[in-house]
Amino acid sequence: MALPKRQTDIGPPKYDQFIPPVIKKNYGKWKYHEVLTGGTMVHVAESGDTLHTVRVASPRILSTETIRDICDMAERYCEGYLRFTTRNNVEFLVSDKSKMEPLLKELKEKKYSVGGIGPRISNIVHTQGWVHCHSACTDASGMVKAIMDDVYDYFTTKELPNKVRLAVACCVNMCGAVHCSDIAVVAVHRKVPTINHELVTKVCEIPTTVASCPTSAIRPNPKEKTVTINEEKCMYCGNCFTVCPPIDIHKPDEDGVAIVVGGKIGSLRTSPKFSKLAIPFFYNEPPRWPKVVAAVRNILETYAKNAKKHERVGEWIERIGWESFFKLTGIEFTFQHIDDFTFARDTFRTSAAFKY
Amino acid sequence: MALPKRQTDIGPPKYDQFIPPVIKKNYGKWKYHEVLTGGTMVHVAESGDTLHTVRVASPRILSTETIRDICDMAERYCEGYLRFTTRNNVEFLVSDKSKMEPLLKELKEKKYSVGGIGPRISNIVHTQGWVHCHSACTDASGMVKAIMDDVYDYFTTKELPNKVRLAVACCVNMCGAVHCSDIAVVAVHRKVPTINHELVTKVCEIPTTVASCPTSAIRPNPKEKTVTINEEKCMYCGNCFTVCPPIDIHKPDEDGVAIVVGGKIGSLRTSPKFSKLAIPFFYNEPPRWPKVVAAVRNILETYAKNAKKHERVGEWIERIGWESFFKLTGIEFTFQHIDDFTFARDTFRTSAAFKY
Amino acid sequence: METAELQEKIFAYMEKMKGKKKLKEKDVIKALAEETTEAPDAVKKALRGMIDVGRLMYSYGGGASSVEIPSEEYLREKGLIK
Amino acid sequence: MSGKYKTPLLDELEKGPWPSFVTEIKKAAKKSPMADDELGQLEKSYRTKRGYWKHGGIVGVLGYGGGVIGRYSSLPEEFPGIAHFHTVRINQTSGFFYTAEALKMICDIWDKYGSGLTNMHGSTGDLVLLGTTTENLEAIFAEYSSRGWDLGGSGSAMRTPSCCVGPGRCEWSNIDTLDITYTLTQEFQDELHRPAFPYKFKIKTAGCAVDCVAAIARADLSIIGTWKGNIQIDQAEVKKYADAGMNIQAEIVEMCPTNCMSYNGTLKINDAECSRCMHCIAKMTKALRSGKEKGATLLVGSKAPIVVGSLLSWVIVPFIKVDAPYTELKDMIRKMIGWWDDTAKPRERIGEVIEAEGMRSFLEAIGVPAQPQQVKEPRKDPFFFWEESDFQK
Amino acid sequence: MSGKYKTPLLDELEKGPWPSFVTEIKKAAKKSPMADDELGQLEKSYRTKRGYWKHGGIVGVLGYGGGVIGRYSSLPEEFPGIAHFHTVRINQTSGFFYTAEALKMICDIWDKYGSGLTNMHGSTGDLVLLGTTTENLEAIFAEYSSRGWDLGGSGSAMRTPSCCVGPGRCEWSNIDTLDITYTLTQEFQDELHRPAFPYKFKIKTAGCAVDCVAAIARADLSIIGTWKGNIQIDQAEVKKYADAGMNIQAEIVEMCPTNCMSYNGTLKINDAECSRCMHCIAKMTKALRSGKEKGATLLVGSKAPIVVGSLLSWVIVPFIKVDAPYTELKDMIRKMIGWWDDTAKPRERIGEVIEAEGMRSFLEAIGVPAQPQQVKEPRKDPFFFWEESDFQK
Ligand code: SRM
Ligand code: SRM
Ligand code: SRM
Ligand code: SRM
Ligand code: SF4
Ligand code: SF4
Ligand code: SF4
Ligand code: SF4
Ligand code: SF4
Ligand code: SF4
Ligand code: SF4
Ligand code: SF4
Repeated sequence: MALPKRQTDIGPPKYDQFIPPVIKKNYGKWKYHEVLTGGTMVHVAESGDTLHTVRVASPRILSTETIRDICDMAERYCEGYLRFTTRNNVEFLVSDKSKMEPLLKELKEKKYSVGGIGPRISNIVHTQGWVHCHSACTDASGMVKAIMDDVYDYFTTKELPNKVRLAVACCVNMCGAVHCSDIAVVAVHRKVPTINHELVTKVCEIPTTVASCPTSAIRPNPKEKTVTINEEKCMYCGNCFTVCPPIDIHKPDEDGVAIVVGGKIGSLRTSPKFSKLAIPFFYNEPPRWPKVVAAVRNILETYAKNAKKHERVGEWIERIGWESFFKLTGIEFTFQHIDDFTFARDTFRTSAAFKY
Repeated sequence: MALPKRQTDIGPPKYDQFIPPVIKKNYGKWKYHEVLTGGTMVHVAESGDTLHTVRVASPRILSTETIRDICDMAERYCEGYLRFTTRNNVEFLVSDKSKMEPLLKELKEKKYSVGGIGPRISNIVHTQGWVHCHSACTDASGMVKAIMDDVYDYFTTKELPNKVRLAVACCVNMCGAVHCSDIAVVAVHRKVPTINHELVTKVCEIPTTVASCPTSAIRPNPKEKTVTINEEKCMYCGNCFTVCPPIDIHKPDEDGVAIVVGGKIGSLRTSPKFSKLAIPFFYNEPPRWPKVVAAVRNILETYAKNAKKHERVGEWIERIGWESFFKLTGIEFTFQHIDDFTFARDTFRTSAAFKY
Repeated sequence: METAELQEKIFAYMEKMKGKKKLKEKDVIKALAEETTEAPDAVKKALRGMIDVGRLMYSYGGGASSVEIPSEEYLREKGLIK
Repeated sequence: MSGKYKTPLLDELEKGPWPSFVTEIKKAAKKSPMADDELGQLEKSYRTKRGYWKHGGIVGVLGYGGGVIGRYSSLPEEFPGIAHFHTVRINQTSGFFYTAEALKMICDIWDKYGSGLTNMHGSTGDLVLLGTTTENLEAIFAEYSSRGWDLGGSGSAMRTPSCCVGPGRCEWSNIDTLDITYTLTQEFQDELHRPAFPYKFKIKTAGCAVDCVAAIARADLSIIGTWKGNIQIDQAEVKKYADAGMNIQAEIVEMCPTNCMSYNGTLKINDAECSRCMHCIAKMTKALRSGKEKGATLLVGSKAPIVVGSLLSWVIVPFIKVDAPYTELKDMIRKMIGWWDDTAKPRERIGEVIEAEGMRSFLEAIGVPAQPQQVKEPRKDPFFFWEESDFQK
Repeated sequence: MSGKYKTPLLDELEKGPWPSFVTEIKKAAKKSPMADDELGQLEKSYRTKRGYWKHGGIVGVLGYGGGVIGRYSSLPEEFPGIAHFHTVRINQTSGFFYTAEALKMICDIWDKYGSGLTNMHGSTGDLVLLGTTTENLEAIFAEYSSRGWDLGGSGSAMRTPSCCVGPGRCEWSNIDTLDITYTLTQEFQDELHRPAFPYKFKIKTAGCAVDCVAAIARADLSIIGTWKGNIQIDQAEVKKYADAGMNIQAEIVEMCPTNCMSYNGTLKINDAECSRCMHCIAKMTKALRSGKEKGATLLVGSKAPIVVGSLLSWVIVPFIKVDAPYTELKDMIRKMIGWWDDTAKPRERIGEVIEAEGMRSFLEAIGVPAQPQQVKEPRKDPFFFWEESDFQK
């Protein structure tokens, strides 16, 4: 069968074809919203019109079969309109309030998870992992599933002091926004990569490879047309592997994940914050990473118990001080916690006032 | 006349020979103090004993004649006991309360300045300047005199929200603690140094000279046994001049001073802070640097008018935000204010929330 | 090794290095400890003996201190030669 | 054809209430041998604790330099179905709005040429189609593009811009995030499809400082809506919040970062001191509305930690008007990219270059003056540069 | 012999209420031609806006490597009196306590050999004698040392330790600053007089976190007194402050950085949360006293901005007991210096070396474990090192 004629540089279709009439009418004229349940809310326009939203969890990896099922429901209850969120949930856009009940009923029957709205946990931002990425040092989707199963109540119903944004990065490239998450898991290597010199000579550009190393650990070996790594300096970032795959960073038995906490994105109350190291290492324990899951829950619950209303994890920690965070969570403080990267200096304590 | 026999490695005499009996008796057993006037206070011991202190301004450069005069007064009113403070004031240690009045009277007659205690300005920390240092890019003593004459009331009587620590550094070596002062003046060069190549060859170690440059602006010129400076990179710190004097950094018509603000030392309330750039440049205008004096007063009075009680300059600025500091003081913000040194990154604003 | 002998070796080393490199006390101690297999502390003591009598001296320049063979001017000033 | 593999480890991840990606892969595997081999290889990864993917090989569609990520199993004999397993990035709609009809069309084509697996969505924003072969790429492109859908970005290029839902469904949006994103995506078609930059360049647009698209953390250019003028207060609604049990003093007034609010029955705001942080508005949405003059703050430079450490975007233009046709915004972006392109070493992001060259160089190139809003605090060390132009003043 | 020079510019600086250094120089100039030439050269500096000093030339006393700063006029023909104008640094007493008798003796000798000008005191702490010639140095040293006064430090050596007045006259001192300073000065006599370090090393001791000697900003080792245990509250005195008009809520409770205080007639402190910042104690000295178990925090690394930018000292040992004979403290200092001496390049201060080598290397060398008190916050980027020893755990 002949292919249709390709077009180039047309960009995406314009959004206005995909927004329901109630949005078109009230575009930019919303007045307020109300959170109705853990997974539903209503937006009220200046005109008085309302738009109900039902948010449904997604594993982000979706089969066409599931997408079709979702579309079918959108057709039944939303005149075919739906959207996805920036955290990869599905949102049913219900213009006709009376459709809410039957939609929620069908979702319940089909075991879709409704939630993620308000001061709760929403979907975990994560990326490819072993499912698709050559750089992965853990699996993202599996870890996400294991954690979300465990904190599920906080997605559907239970409230927290404020939203808690979780993320999983399957390597230090951090394709999500792990570096600014309330609680996040980031996969890390702990050993200097092994070099397949023959292949390096064949497939790698030596200057690019040398330049790729943030700590200047890589030196060229022009005689052998390969490179060497200064073990003292290597911090296992894997950047060399990205530009030159024969430098193998993967060590299944020594790879694993770290947990970072206290990041945020929004400028509400306090400035956006980077996440900081809480726990430097757990071994990969597929399929369910029980220790990681327990550690996330411990931090989450310590936060839930101690933070003030509206305080994000990072705001809570900064109020009580990191020394108290380690005490309250019972997490051990190690040499790995002390920064030794470019900005280490600014993390050292320069005050005689601190808590024991 | 034969010299007495020298001794080595004896260290300083032990302090206990110099403290008055009331201190010996109540050593480490003071209970509280009360500030009586801008320049007098009383310390009360657990035993009930009291020690009165009269603090007197000093230009730090003291002739032996003046020291003798001070000593004479100490003998008359303090059984010979006196001390100097860490900011170079003189303190008369009065054990017998009845001596206070006559001491103050004599001081007044002799035009000594009593003050510096409590929420006021005390002596300006400063160092050698043109009086003695080869590195000086301004005179410290003269600037101090000019500023203190102007803010004199704040030394003797008038109160401020809290102590205001002033400092003057006669070059970026900063032999005082200018880098953590409420308001400070630091002398800066603005032009790349001129090199006397012949002399460089004679008196300088090339590798040390090259290494001395913080921005790697200096390259060796091995052929001519001298060095060259990359003008783009030089930030006029003068460090090369310190290790190799034939690299002359002094440009009398382009040298001058900058004003930095908001530093503090103590850990009370907020952590110690570095001072930050407020005004990048004033020409040297000896003998009285009128523009510098006016600028210091402007900052001081804006602080006095706007800060809360107990707030230090830096605490006040951080509460209102630097953007408000520049607005309230009417100081112009320039490219020089934006950091481009090692830690520039941490000074860039990473939040959508700021004041206009 | 006798202190005097060690001191001669130190002096010889200082002469050899003269004008080549500014030596910190530590550089001298290290070099001689290596050369003579004497303990660093012994070298330090011998060195100090030499400095105390003006055979060697401390110098300062470019922000850092070093050890040097004294100039005649210095010795004269200290009354060690006429 | 599915079920070739026993997957005891992955099966564990079908248990529990959260939707299972394993179930999704199994669903696709019912129809696609590629998806089935994906499942098999993934089970192996779970057993051995390592991935089995290679990159390398140049894949793409004719004339474009991006939009497809080439990926190959390193065990092609064991898992022949995924010997090739490339992803195709399709430009999403602004705000991720779809109709069922459009999505089903996308699914139909994908079932025909690919594994039947997707990512809704990729982290940059694209609709990601997960797993196809080199030979199918041109067909896929023809099918989608003929129906009005183009490829997204990859490589050293402009990447697909993305945004929050904005005026589509949010009462706080100060700017038309959807339209800005659509317009910029169209404006930079060439830059998106033909990688000519030193490295990637990402644009994200949020309607307000809440930043629901994480623009400030993961976009070379972060456009964030804001306002000038006073926050509008509806005191009757304030009272309702109080009546409903909100502790306005503790939850609002004391959490205001600038301490510019006070409350005793009526709520007062000293707007001159307000930093427009959005806290009070977000927590009392019925009572408070932002000021009337709308615009955006432009921030530049955020990125992930490799190589120099994570960056958040830096305020460059504190306030700019952004109304259609966005001429000023487009010009500004072209100036930014122009400077970066001229100055960067390969694989250097714009934030890294600004840091290396100094903020001044960048600001002068784009014609923006120094302003206190650009910094948290002025420099500390007295080592600052002067240029000849400064002496002429 | 004074009055050789007309000094119209400097004369301006004799006007006004603040004591004038010009007057001091003139006083000295009445007796000393050196001081008079100093005056003349200074007037010239005021006219031409530049200094006329050279360093270079080796000056000092036999056997010592420091304590004298060699200084020469670069205009010796014009100002022959200051052709040599060296400073002599005399070790001050702990806390700068003197008797008139001792000071007069110091003056007498100085009038005999020098310019009659002094700095009371130098910024490091020494009693600085300003201006003498090379040939007088041995005599000056013999005169002072025979009377019990030794030289201070200069060059790549331990510098004269210094401290706040502490238990001598301050109710807040947690440690014996005077005795610690005296003891350490004695302990490090060799290091002080014979420069064997990579660069200078300064020690300053403050009795509490108020830090009246600026230890945290200008000492390689900052020793700051602190306590464990509860702040002792005298409620009757609290009441008196309130009665006298202090707004305890605003001035104390709300300014407490840890929010661990509350007040409603009685003052309460949740001591577990207190960071011992000293604010409340300083502002209510009659009502509050620090906890009973005394000790110090050791911080390391502060210095002026050249070369890597200003540093404040970093917490290394959060709490250490410091009681005479200070064995533990001395050992700790020797370990710190030892590591630095082994590791530093020439002219590298200890703080710079810690930064370059990483905190771990330093902590391991001195046998101090990692503790959250050492950091403001843990690292952010996920690039951290592992050592073999970590795997054995
Ligand atoms: C749908 C979505 C935008 C989109 O274009 O897709 C969205 C929608 C809304 N956000 Fe958001 N936010 C969305 C991602 C974000 C993000 C980005 C992210 O998570 O990566 C953030 C930044 C998080 C951070 O700071 O780290 C975000 C921080 C907020 C906040 C700030 C919470 C705080 O106090 O720190 C609010 C205000 C609030 O909750 O009071 C908010 C409020 C809202 C409101 C109420 C805005 C409105 O009036 O419509 C929307 C529904 C609230 C809800 O879900 O609870 N939204 N929101 C995103 C939903 C993601 C999801 O599936 O869960
Ligand atoms: C005498 C002296 C110590 C010495 O050993 O010489 C001293 C003595 C006292 N200081 Fe100080 N401080 C002295 C230098 C300092 C310094 C160091 C400096 O200026 O370089 C600081 C740190 C400044 C900073 O943080 O930048 C300092 C910050 C304080 C503070 C903290 C003020 C604040 O709230 O930030 C207090 C507490 C107070 O005033 O409430 C204090 C309190 C005191 C008390 C009340 C302590 C006491 O109970 O005896 C003493 C008299 C107070 C006064 O002068 O107002 N002293 N004081 C120093 C006098 C210098 C002078 O001549 O003016
Ligand atoms: C597909 C996606 C993850 C996902 O599952 O969603 C992704 C996948 C990859 N990213 Fe990414 N990045 C993706 C969004 C991001 C983001 C988030 C964003 O754009 O908002 C980031 C952080 C923000 C940033 O740009 O810094 C991100 C930071 C990186 C980096 C680090 C770049 C840096 O400058 O630090 C790399 C490394 C590189 O470029 O060599 C990288 C590289 C990669 C590569 C191409 C790895 C490689 O070298 O081949 C991954 C291909 C995986 C695969 O198997 O398909 N990816 N990557 C995202 C793109 C989908 C889309 O188009 O929508
Ligand atoms: C005399 C004194 C200033 C004063 O008037 O009080 C002084 C004077 C000099 N200092 Fe200083 N420093 C003096 C205390 C300081 C301090 C403050 C302190 O010790 O508390 C500092 C800042 C703290 C620090 O150590 O970082 C200080 C930081 C410097 C520096 C920068 C060192 C650095 O690592 O950044 C230099 C440059 C150098 O060493 O080459 C320096 C160099 C100098 C030299 C030796 C300049 C030179 O290269 O020849 C000055 C000799 C001036 C002269 O004409 O006598 N001086 N110097 C102070 C010593 C008197 C004393 O012994 O009591
Ligand atoms: S974070 Fe790393 S492993 Fe995960 S998708 Fe991005 S590049 Fe691949
Ligand atoms: S893993 Fe990172 S640090 Fe180690 S050699 Fe490779 S690029 Fe350098
Ligand atoms: S600050 Fe500079 S000019 Fe002033 S005394 Fe110190 S080194 Fe000399
Ligand atoms: S003045 Fe400073 S920056 Fe310039 S060349 Fe000399 S050492 Fe380098
Ligand atoms: S960023 Fe602001 S405008 Fe956009 S969805 Fe979030 S709250 Fe609404
Ligand atoms: S927007 Fe933020 S800064 Fe402005 S009044 Fe509200 S809470 Fe305060
Ligand atoms: S530092 Fe503390 S103990 Fe020392 S004088 Fe100041 S307030 Fe008193
Ligand atoms: S010492 Fe500081 S932290 Fe402790 S109670 Fe007092 S004010 Fe609060």
